[in-house]
Amino acid sequence: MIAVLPGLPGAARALMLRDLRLLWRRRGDAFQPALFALLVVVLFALALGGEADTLARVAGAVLWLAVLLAGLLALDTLFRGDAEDGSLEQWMLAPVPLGWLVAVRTFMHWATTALPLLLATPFLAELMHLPRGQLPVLMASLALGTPLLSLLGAVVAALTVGMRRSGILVALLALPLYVPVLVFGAGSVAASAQGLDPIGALLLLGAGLVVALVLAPLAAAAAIRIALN
Amino acid sequence: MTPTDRPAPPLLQARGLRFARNDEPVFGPLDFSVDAGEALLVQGDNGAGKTTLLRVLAGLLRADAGEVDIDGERARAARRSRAIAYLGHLPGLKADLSALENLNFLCGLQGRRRGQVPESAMAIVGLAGYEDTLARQLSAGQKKRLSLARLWLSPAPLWLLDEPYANLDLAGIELVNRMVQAQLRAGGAALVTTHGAYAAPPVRTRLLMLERPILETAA
Amino acid sequence: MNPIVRWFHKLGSPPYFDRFAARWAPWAYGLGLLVMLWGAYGALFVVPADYQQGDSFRILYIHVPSAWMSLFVFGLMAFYAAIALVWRIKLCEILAMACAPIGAGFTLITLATGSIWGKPMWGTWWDWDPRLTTELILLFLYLGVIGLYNAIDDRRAAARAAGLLAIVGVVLLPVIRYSVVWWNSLHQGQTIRLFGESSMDPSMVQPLIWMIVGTKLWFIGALLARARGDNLRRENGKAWVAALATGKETPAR
Amino acid sequence: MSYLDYVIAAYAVFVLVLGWDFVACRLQIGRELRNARRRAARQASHPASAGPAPRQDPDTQSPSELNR
Repeated sequence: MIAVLPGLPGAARALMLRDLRLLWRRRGDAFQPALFALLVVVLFALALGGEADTLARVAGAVLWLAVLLAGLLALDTLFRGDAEDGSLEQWMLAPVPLGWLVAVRTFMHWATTALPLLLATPFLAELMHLPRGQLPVLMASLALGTPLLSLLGAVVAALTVGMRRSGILVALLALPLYVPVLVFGAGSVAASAQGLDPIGALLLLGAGLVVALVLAPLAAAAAIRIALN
Repeated sequence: MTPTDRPAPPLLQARGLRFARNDEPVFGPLDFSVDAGEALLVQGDNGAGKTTLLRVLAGLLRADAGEVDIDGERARAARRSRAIAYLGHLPGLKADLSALENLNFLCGLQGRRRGQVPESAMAIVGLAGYEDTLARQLSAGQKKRLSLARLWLSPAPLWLLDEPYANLDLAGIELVNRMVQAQLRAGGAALVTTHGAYAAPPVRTRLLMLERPILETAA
Repeated sequence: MNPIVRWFHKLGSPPYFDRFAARWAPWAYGLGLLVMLWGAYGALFVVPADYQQGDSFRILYIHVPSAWMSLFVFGLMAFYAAIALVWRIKLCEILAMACAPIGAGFTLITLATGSIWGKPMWGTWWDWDPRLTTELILLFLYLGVIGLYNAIDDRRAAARAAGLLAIVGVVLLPVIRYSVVWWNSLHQGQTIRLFGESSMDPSMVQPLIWMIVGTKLWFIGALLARARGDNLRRENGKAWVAALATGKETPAR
Repeated sequence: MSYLDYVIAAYAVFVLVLGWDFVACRLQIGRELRNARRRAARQASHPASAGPAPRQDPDTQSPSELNR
């Protein structure tokens, strides 16, 4: 029997095509994280009193938190659907490494949940009266930070994928791991607000992203193997 | 039987295969082999470990002891993924994709035989005309047939079929038997689990009876 | 076979480990208690009051060893977990998971005593000092490991998943620590040195060393006892546990 | 400067947490041994029921056993 086996790009293409199709079938869902972040921002504004000065001072931190929490809520959909219908088993049986498929899936999940959020950020920043000068730093920190959050979250989502309901446990596991990302992400905005150089924090985020790109898919793949035992 | 008796090594050979869950033995130690052109019928009661055995052979679970050889070589992950196609309880179909899209994705992920296309495989399993139907709208039997089409496209010589007859009508059972026959004629082999002998492919078969292991109990 | 390797393999057998733990845990507990009492006596009654901090610095004699233990236990947990993941040694799974509640306990002590020490020093129960903040996140990491271990039904899968989380945590812990220090410097906090700038008098160091040794010994006792409990839970239903429970002689293995 | 209350409170916390840890261990070991004793007694009273002893505590029963 002569086989046509997929290489790494072929399997990645198949998986990306599938995810894009699924997204298109449920295109309404793609806006939910952005909607959630909008709601968080609105609630913060209501709680803080809506004064432009007050809002501007905390805008960077609130926007980072809104994005982080929206990503946290979306985390459960990363592998759960594929675990429940048996797709993950087929991934494990495929002739490409599971870590590669996990990396591609995490990238697609980031592109479908965090990227719309990133595009909506200037709008949200306007709601929070973020000083214009801080917007580029905020966007850069989010662009580097949200993939990092997705990769760290992928490990946690993989660890909890075998449970029927993970609920609050995902938050308990993921949030402590998110601390450095939040600190450097929100910190870079705070630094630029104080007139300090934000580049250092951004570089650290970038370095973290490179390391996580290599290690997180491997850890998540190992976690999936454990969870589907 | 010494290895010199046969010219080619068996397609699949298990030696001293054992698996335990939470320290309770599920099966084993098992010794068996399957040659190319042969089917191995795995029978046993509920809980005898049939599904677990297939999952261990597929590499989804790790055996606690023992070895599995494929074509006379130790079965590593890369080797397994090329040699083994697994049909489990979960079909691995996305409900929001059409039948053909599902099949295309799984072929893209796992590879396919040269000369086979998803459309013809769908016709073979009797799903012609259902290409654009969403998987969520298929019946349980039709989903099973779609999984069989995936199996048919798979380039792997060794099929691990877990309860392939479940959810199928008489024509479907006949279809499974025909597919297994064709696979064996092409030099492949199949492991089939059933809990009764009511349906078995009319091919050269070996039988592996699994029994529920006696648990070690207090005094 | 090397006698050490052979002993380790023997220790991996659940009944043998049970006997080993039952035999040595009380010794470690007792010795740890004695050493800690001796150290506490020195810390409370022998060492003179600090000229800056007064008597409150006596709290540090339990705060510092607990903080050390909280980090040490996390590292040890990840170490056991790594062995368990690579070589699938069941005893290491049990030991790794036995580390978690004890480490969480020491982290809790560190946080509570740090806060109590901080009240007279800083005038507030909580300050976002980098050390305390790191300890707080460490506590969450411990709770995450414990929570994950208890949330998965299959004991072995649970131990392996929680162990993987512990390894991820130990990799991230230096990053977390560094990020918190950076954050603190960004927001103009200041760090108070625990002990005075001047080199400490040897008589002041001695009780600290005793406390550090004592907590380590106590930890060994706690680790053995916890691992024994988990071991018994997993083995419940086996003949040797029944023999042990009903007081009959355990069959020699 | 007398911070006696604070010092006492801190040492009390130390003793409480370590004491709790110690007691929790003892209780768990006692519970497991009691479980084992109960199980042995049950099996002694029903020697006829051969075969695998049903696991008593629900948390040791893995859900995957249901769909094996």
